[in-house]
Amino acid sequence: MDFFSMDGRGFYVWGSFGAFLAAIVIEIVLVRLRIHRAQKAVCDTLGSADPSGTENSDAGKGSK
Amino acid sequence: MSLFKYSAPSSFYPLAGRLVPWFGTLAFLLAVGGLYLGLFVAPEDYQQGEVYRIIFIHVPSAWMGMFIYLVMAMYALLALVYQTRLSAMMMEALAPTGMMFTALALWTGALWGKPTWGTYWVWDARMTSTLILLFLYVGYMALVNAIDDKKRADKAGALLVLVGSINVPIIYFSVKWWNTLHQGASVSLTQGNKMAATMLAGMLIMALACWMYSIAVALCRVRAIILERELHAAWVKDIREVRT
Amino acid sequence: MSAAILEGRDLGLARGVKQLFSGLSFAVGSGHALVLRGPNGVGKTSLLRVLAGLTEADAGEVWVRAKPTQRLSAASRSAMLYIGHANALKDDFTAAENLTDQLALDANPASAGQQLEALKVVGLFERRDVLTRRLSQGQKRRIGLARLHLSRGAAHKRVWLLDEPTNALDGDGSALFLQIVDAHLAEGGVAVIATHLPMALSGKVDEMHMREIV
Amino acid sequence: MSAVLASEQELSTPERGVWLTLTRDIKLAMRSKGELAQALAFFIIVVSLFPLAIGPESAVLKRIAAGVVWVCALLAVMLTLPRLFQSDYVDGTLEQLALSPYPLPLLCAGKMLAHWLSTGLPLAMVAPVLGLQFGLDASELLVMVAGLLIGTPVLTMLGAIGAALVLGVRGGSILMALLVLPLYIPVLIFGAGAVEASLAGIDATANLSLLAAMLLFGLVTTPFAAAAAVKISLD
Repeated sequence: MDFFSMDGRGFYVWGSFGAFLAAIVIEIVLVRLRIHRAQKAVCDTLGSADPSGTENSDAGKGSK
Repeated sequence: MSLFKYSAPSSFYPLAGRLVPWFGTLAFLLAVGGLYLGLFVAPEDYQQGEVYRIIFIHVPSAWMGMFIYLVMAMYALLALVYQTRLSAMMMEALAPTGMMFTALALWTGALWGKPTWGTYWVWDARMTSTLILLFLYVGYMALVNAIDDKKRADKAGALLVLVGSINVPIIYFSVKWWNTLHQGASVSLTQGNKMAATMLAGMLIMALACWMYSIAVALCRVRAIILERELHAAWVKDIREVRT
Repeated sequence: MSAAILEGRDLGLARGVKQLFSGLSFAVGSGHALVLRGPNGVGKTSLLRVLAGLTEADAGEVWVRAKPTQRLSAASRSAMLYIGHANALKDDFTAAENLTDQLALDANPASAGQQLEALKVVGLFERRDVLTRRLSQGQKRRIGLARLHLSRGAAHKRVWLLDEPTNALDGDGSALFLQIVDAHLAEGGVAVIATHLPMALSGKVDEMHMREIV
Repeated sequence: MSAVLASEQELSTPERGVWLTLTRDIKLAMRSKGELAQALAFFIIVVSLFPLAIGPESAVLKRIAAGVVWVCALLAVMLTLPRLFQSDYVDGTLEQLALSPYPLPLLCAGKMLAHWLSTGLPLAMVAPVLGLQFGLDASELLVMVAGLLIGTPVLTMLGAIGAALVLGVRGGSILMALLVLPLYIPVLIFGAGAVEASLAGIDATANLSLLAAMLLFGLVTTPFAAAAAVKISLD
C-alpha cells in the first residue's frame, strides 16, 4: 500500500506511468490494426479466393 | 552494394518482419528490468521523495522525442539526395512514435512539476523546446497527411524535416537565451543532487527499452506503409502466395 | 536518327496506382514534329511535363542533343519551351507587358520593336495595352503565339512542348499557329504537340498514339 | 547566330534572375495596392486590440509592447505568404519560372525580396506609431524598428519555404501556419528580446546581431530550400 501511495503523491507518479503505458498499448494496437488492414487489402486485391486467417500468421508476431 | 539490397521495399518488408519480434522482445525485457530497478531497487530521493521516480519515464521519453526527430532528419537527407523511397517511408513510420514520446515527455514533466515545484507548467527552456519539438512533429504529420500524391508527400515531408532540423539548434539556443534573459524558473531535473548508481542505471535501461520499442514499432508500421503503397506491385503477390 | 535533338528513353510514369506509360522510347530530330494523340487521361500532358522536366519520371531518361539531362538541369531548361493549359499570364498586366515578361524569363533577347512586330503578327497590336483580364481566351492564347513567334529556330529554347496549343483559338489563330510551328521546324527547331485536333503541318511530322495501359 | 550569342551573354549574368522576379512582383503588387493596405491595416488593428483587452495602464502596456508588435507582425507576414507563389502556381507562371534558364533559387530570391519590400518594410515603417501608443520612447522605438527591419526578411524567407510546400494542398493556409510558426520562434524571441533589453537598459546589440546572423544564414540557404520546395510542388 505504501508503494502505491508514493508519499501520498501516487496521483502524479501513477498518472505518469499510467499515461506512458496507455500510450504504448494504444500505439501497439493501432499499428497492428493498420498492418492487418493493409494485409487484408492485399488479399482483397488478389481476389476473393484467398483463405481468411492467413494474414494473422505474421501480424501476430507484431511488436509485443 | 549488398547494403542497398535492403533499401528496396520488396526485400525490406520480410526483413523488417523478421526483426520486429527480436526488438519487441528486447524492449519488453529491458522495460521489465528498468522498471524493477526504478520502482523497487532505487532508493528514495532525499529531496523529492518518491515522486522523482517519474524520471524513469520522463527522461527517456524526452530523449526519444529528440532522437527520433534526428533520425528522421537523417532519413530526410537520404530521401532527398538518393531518392530512396524507403527512407521517406521510414520517416512516416517514425513520426507518430516520436510525437508520442514528445507528448509523453510533456505530460510526465507536468505531473512531475506540480508536486515538486508547485505548478504543472513552467516556461523553462527544456519544457519550452520540447513543446516546440511537438509542434514540429505536428507540422510534419499534417503536411504529409494533406498531400494525396505519395511521391510529393514524401519529398515535401523530407524537405520540411530537414529545414526543421537545421532550425532545432537555433530554436534551442533562442529559447535558452530567452529563459536566462527573463530569469524565469530554471528547473534542474537531474543536476544538483548526485544520482545513485541504481537510479542512473534504471534510467539508462529504460531509455534503451524505449529505443528498442521505437525500432520495433517503426518497423512494424513501415511494413504496413509498404503494403499500403505497393498494393499492386508484383512482389506483394509473391509474398502472399508463399504464405498461403 | 543520328541528329536526334530530343529523345525519350524507356520512360515510365505512374500516377497513384494507374500506370500511364512505361518503356516509352522515341526520338525527334532537328526539323521534326512529334504529335501525341490518344484519348483523354491517357497521359499526354504528363508525358509533356516529364519531357519538360516539371514531372519526374519513375523510370527512363530524357536526352537532349544526345546527352542525358537531369530534371530541370541548366541544359534542360535552356532547351525546353513549355506551354501548358495555363497561359502563365498575369491578369493585372497588359498583353505587351505579359509578353515582355515571358520573353525575359526565357532569356530571349527580342527587342521592344520585335515584340511589337510579333504582337502585330498575332493580331494583338491594337489591344497591346489592354489589361489581360479583359482579353478573351483566344486572345490570351495568342500572347503565347507571339512568344513562340519570337522563339523560332534553333537559337534558344529549341524544343517546343505544346499542350493542346490550338485550344480556344479560332480558325485564323490555328492557321497562324501552324505557320509559326512550320517556320520553327524549317529553322531547325523541334516540337512535341499534344492535341486531339488535326494538325496540318507541312513539315516532317511523326505521330504517336498513346493507349491506355490495363 | 547572333541570337545565340545574345542569350548566352544574358545568362552569363544569372543574377539578373533576381531582378526579373523582383521587378515583376513589385509591379504586380503596385497594381493591387488594396492587398498591400490590407496587411498593414490588419497589423494596426490587431495591435490596437491589445490595450482594449488588457487595460490602459501604461506600465503594463510598455511591458508588453514589444511582444504584441512582434506577434502581430509575424501574423501579418504569415497572412500575406500565399501571395508569394499561390497565384503564380494557379496561372502557370510558376512552371515557367522553373523552366526559365535563370536558376530557380535566384528567381525565388527575387520573389522573396519583393515580398519583403511590400510587407515587412511597410510593417517596420508603421511600427513606431504603434509603439508610441504603448508608451515606448525614442531609443526603444529605434531598436524595435531595427529589429523589424532585420527580422521580417527572415520571416519572409522561412515563410517562402512553407508557402511553396503547401501549394495546391487542401487546407493550405492553416497548414502553412502549422509549418511556419514553429520556425518563426527564434526570430520572435530575438526581435522582442531586443526591445525588452533596451527597456531594461541593457544593450540590445546582442539580440540584433543574432537576428542579423539569422538573416545572413537565411539569405544563403533559404532560396535553395524554397526552390526545392517549388520543384516538389510542381512534380
